[in-house]
Amino acid sequence: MSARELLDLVWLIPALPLFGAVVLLLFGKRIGEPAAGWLGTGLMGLAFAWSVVTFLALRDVEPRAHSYDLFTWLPSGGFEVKMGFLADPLSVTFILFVTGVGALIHLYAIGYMHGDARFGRFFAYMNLFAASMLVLVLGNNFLVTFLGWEGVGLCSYLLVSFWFERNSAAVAGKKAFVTNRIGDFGFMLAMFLIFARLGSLDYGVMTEGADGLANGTATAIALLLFLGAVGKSAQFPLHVWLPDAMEGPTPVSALIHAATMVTAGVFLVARAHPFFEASGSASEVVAWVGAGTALFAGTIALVQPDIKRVLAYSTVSQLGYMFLALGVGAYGAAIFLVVMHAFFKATLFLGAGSVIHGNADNQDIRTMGGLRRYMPYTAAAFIIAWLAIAGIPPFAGFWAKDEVLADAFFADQFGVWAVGTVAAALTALYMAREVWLVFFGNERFRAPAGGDPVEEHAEETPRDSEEWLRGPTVAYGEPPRSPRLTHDRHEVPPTMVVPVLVLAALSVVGGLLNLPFKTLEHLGHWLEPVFEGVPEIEATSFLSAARLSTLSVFMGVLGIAIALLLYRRGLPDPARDPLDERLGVAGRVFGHAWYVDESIARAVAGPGRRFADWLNDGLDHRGIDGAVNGVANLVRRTGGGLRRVQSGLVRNYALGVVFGAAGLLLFLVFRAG
Amino acid sequence: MEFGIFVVFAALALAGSLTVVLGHNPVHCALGLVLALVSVAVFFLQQDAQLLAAVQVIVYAGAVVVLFLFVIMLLGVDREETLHEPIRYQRPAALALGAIVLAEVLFLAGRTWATGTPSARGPLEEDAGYNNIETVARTLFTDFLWPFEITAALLVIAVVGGVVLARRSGQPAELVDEGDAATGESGTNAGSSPSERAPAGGPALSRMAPPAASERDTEAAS
Amino acid sequence: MIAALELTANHYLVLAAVLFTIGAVGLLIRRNVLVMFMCVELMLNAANLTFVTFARELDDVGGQAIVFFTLVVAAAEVAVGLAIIVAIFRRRRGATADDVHLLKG
Amino acid sequence: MDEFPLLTCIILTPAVGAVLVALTPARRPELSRAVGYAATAATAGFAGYLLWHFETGRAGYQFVEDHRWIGSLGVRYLLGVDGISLFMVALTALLFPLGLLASATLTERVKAFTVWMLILEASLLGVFLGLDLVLFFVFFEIVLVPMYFIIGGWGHENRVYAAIKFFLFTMAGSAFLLVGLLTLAFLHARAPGNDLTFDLRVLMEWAPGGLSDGTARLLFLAFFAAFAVKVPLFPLHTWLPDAHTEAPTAGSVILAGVLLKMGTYGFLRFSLTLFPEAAVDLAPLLLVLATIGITYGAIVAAMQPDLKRLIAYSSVAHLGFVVLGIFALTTQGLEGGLFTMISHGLTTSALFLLVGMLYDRRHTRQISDFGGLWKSVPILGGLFVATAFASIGLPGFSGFVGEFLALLGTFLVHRPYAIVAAVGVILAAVYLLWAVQRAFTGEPSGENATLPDLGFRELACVVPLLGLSLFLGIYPKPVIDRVEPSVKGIIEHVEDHTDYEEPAVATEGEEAER
Repeated sequence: MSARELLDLVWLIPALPLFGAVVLLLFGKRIGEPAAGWLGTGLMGLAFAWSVVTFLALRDVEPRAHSYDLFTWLPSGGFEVKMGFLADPLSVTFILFVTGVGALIHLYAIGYMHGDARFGRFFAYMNLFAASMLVLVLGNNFLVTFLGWEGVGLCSYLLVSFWFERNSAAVAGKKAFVTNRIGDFGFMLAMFLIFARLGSLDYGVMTEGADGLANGTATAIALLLFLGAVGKSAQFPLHVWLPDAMEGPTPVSALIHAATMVTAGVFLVARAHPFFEASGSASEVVAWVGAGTALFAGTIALVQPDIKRVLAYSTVSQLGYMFLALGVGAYGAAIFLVVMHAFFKATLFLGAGSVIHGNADNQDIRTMGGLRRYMPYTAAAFIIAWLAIAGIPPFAGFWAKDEVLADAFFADQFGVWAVGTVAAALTALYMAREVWLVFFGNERFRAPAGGDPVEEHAEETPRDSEEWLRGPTVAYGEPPRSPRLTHDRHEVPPTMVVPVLVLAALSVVGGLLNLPFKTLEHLGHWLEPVFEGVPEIEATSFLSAARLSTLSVFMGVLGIAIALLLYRRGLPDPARDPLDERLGVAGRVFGHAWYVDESIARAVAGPGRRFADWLNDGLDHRGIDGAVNGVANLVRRTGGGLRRVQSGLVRNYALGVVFGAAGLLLFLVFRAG
Repeated sequence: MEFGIFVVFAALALAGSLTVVLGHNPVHCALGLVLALVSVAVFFLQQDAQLLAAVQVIVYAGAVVVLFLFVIMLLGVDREETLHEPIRYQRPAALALGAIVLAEVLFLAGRTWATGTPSARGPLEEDAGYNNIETVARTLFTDFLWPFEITAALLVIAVVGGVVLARRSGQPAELVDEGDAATGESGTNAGSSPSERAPAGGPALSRMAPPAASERDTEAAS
Repeated sequence: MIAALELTANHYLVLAAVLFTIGAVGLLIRRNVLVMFMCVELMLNAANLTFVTFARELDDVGGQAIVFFTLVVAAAEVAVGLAIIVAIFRRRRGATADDVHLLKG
Repeated sequence: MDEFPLLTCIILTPAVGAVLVALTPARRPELSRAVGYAATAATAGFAGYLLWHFETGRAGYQFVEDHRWIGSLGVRYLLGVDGISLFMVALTALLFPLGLLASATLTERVKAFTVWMLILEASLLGVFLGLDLVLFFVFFEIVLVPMYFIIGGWGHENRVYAAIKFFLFTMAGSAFLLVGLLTLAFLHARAPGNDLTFDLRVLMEWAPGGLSDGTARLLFLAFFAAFAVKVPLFPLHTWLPDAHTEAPTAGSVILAGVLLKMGTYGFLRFSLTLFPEAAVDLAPLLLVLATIGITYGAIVAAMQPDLKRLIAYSSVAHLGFVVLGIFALTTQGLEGGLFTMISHGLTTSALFLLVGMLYDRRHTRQISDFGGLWKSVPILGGLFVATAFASIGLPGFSGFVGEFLALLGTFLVHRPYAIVAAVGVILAAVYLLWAVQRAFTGEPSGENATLPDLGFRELACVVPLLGLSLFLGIYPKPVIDRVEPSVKGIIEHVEDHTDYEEPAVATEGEEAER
């Protein structure tokens, strides 16, 4: 089997999880609890293995891109789209970490979803998601990517509203899908424009034809694609769905809303970089939206009480960094950050999942504290990932974020670089706050001082109890929820701890992939052929690069220091958060996510609904239907009126006859006259 | 001389017709009608239509008017009648329309809009031995044979109709007094019979058409 | 001078028109059914007169033949009309044209 | 063509079936139902045979049957099928057996119901196969009668009003159609050297040249009136929600699945071919109405309390895409329109079947009465959500292929309309998912908790439709290949007779500034 033949089987990678999804969807119940989980995880493992094989095959193939068409999908006149897959460095990088992290999260989910009524169906959706993501990444033209794009949107809907008994989960699922759909609207228009101008949606055609396009067209295409990316990667203003998507089970948050789906936007912009290069101004927009979102999300995360909400806004913020990198043209750095982010954010989410699982489904960090004594391994993994995301060397986060900021600086985008640096400090601050409140400080989950001890309870809240139905997510401004007291917190079973530890390890060693020294930039060289049209960003000198690194480390340490200062002993009173008080009004604004979500909701509910009501009731019911019934009544009334002419009096009729005769003669008079 | 006769009989015809229209007593009307008919017969004579004059006098003046008188006497309506007119707009409208029609006809008569081409029926005036009856008879039994036979059938029908209508129906037809007993003279319309509801369309359709309001006869005064 | 006036067809036509109008007006004015009948007869006669005048004017015997037919029709009409009137009168005393309005819309 | 009168067979089988059912004793409904199944199955068999023997590459009419019908008026019994009508016939033949299967729970007057359904099938097939204007018009009118009785006889509370409204709306429209086609035929007959004929092929060649612009436009509007009511296009659509809500399940399935396509089929078959000049001039009007239909239909659908009315308004939106595609006059546009006609037939019929099954269980259609159905009846819930996504136009289902091509086709020629219409993609997700959220998620309470899930019969109705939609979503090539020659034929016909040129697709690389 030569390398080329191996690469022809690249379609196997999405096919494996797809097969798993179909099997689990149809026979999930019968396969039963752990088996369904192992089947799902196994198939993901196989997909990962095949990805590695593809990676190795691609390494010794020149040029490093291999496209394979399965069949003709849409043959319509001049418009020809094939269901084809493209294995090139960019897509292989993505499939590696998607299947890798995905397999680990599947393994974790076996433990997490223990005892769920729809266990089999959960893994069916997870596998379907993986398949869609792989199709998205491996597609060799925009339409196949779009197929995967909507597929992940569907799975995100299904998985977020997985526990659909809970109304908030159902609403969150719908919101996620609709917001993504707004992004897809942009993606579709971009595809139309591409076809109208280039005659085909293939990536190959794009790379050659892109620079031939007029600047205006290239900018339009780029911005429309970016609109799609903003919808999918939850950038401002379409970020509203991600925090609500935390309603889904934690493995879903980890896989979809941290590691894979949200990075689809980054992939799309990276894949369509020729358009962005051709337009120039579009990249400006990308950079500034990225930086803006990074800062914006960072501020909101500062005061969130819910363990998963903090991580959600942190994801939005980190994605902002990736778009910042793409905007300044540092595509390699962006991909590097994507991979590193997948590692440490998955660790954080899975860690949070373990905390919730072992903490009787309570997600309110204000009533936790000192859990490191009860969950040592989870605590260790969480702390490692925290240091990584805060950008403390030698962890992976430092190398990735530092490179992004350095590239921004050396690409003379100082404004964006400044915003990024400030955001880095915020990241360190809110992550440190979360770690300290959860794992260190006073144990606030004990019986409140002086209160009667909360009675003994079963391990977790039963699935459809009223309290469970209210949903665990704690919004900003809610009073702290004290968990039901169980016997002391305990470590989660090994199937959950092992993936977390593996991911934590990856967060440590991940940096080796792309150290900023010439010979050690493996990922950069690996992605070279994909982005060869892009000008290389060179550091002016080693000294300036070193100075930048120390500055970013300093920002990280500064954030951590502030957090330590505020939360060294945990929270004396769970209801009062010192950081929130110091921020005062700003704290409330941050807490309500700058009122973006609420104002949209009010707009849609208020005038939006009234307009729809008017359309339905006013125009449709009364207007058009009224007109139709009006015609019917008109006919009836005129009929009634005419009826009276038949008065029954013979002499009236005679009069009518003579009148007619007179008229006739009159006509003859005029005619003869 | 010719013209003198015309003037005299024209005046008589007009007088007759006016008595028909304005006579209080139906008998006077009948007599007025006779006068009119006879004067028209004279005009027929003046215009060489001797057969028609004769037929006119015999059939019309003789049979028809006599029949009228007979019916008047039979029904005992030979009493004086007041020419009261209940319907407000009837009389003025009638007069107006009459005037208009007359004016139009006279105006049109002035124009020779009639085609004026002699029809192909055959000349009225042949040679000296002209005999009106013979000519009319010949056309009747040649060109107009088919209509002639139809009129025969018409007359038969009329006779049968007359007999059937006048026959006393099986059960004695009691005098049905619709509504109040007010006689025609009082002028108010006889009590209006309640106009029955618009017949409801088949049951399946009944709820379809919004229920036809049973309209009271708006004119009925009482 | 009376003789001097030439007797032309128009005289007859004018007279027929006047007679016809009087008949029509009578039909509209009178409420007694019988008198209305007579007015109809009058109108028919006016028409006959016109026919005869044109028969002589256009030298065409057809006119007279038609008069013959109108006569027949008039006769038939009177017969049936009077029968109806008798039937109505048998039902109701002294009905005028206005009382008979059962056939109302 | 070969001598075996296949098309006549296709039309006659249901008609004969109707007669046979009429003969079955009323006391034994299962017998009439059995004969009904047999007749529809036979028709489906013939349709399958037709599909199998349809030559893919040929543009012209196939299996043509041409006999004299009314000699004096030059009306011929002329049947023919081509790419455009092929899949409409197939769809009809598919939906009727499923419709009858779905109305197995019907109890009163089964015999009459089956008779009407079979007559409806025969007349519908006639509409799609008739190539003689008068023959088409006759079938076009006959369709009304059975549909009226089906809605009026077996519908729900307000059925009589809905049936009358449906009947009058369509009748008013078709009155113009009759006048239009007669004027056309007589104008053609008056032209020197022509004789009186209603043969579409002859008129198609003569009309574009023979008619003056003004007359062509008037005739186009006459045809437009009848077809616009049927589509339904924006202002003339108010009969649809009533007819759908009050019709029995099988009635709604056929009404949505096939009857709505008569309008768009009419546009394609008659309006574009007979009056190309007027079609090009009035295209903006149609595009505006279609775009309004898409957005207006979607917004109003969101506001419907009744699930069936919601799906009815969604049909207005979907058909808006079809008209958008057709009057974009590009290959992609027409093919997108045609494909949406087929896919809408599949997905919306499935939705109506599911709502019918819900009605059989809960005897209500109000969304507020439902809740948590996904938990109490997982199979029905799962299928409904899947069909909802197919209807929204999720890639992988047939809905996406149709809508994408239609929008693409419109984008090439009339960019603003495509952009506004593309918003429909978002609105579709909004109203359907909102309905799913209100009806299917949450905790099932009261009656919703204890509902029996789908039986085998019910599954047999819905799964084939959804399966076909999925198959056509992944592999639409066979359908598009059969449709393409006819579509190209129409566009060339329009291009020959007008100064309209389909924009050549930009070849790779160079900037195709139109």
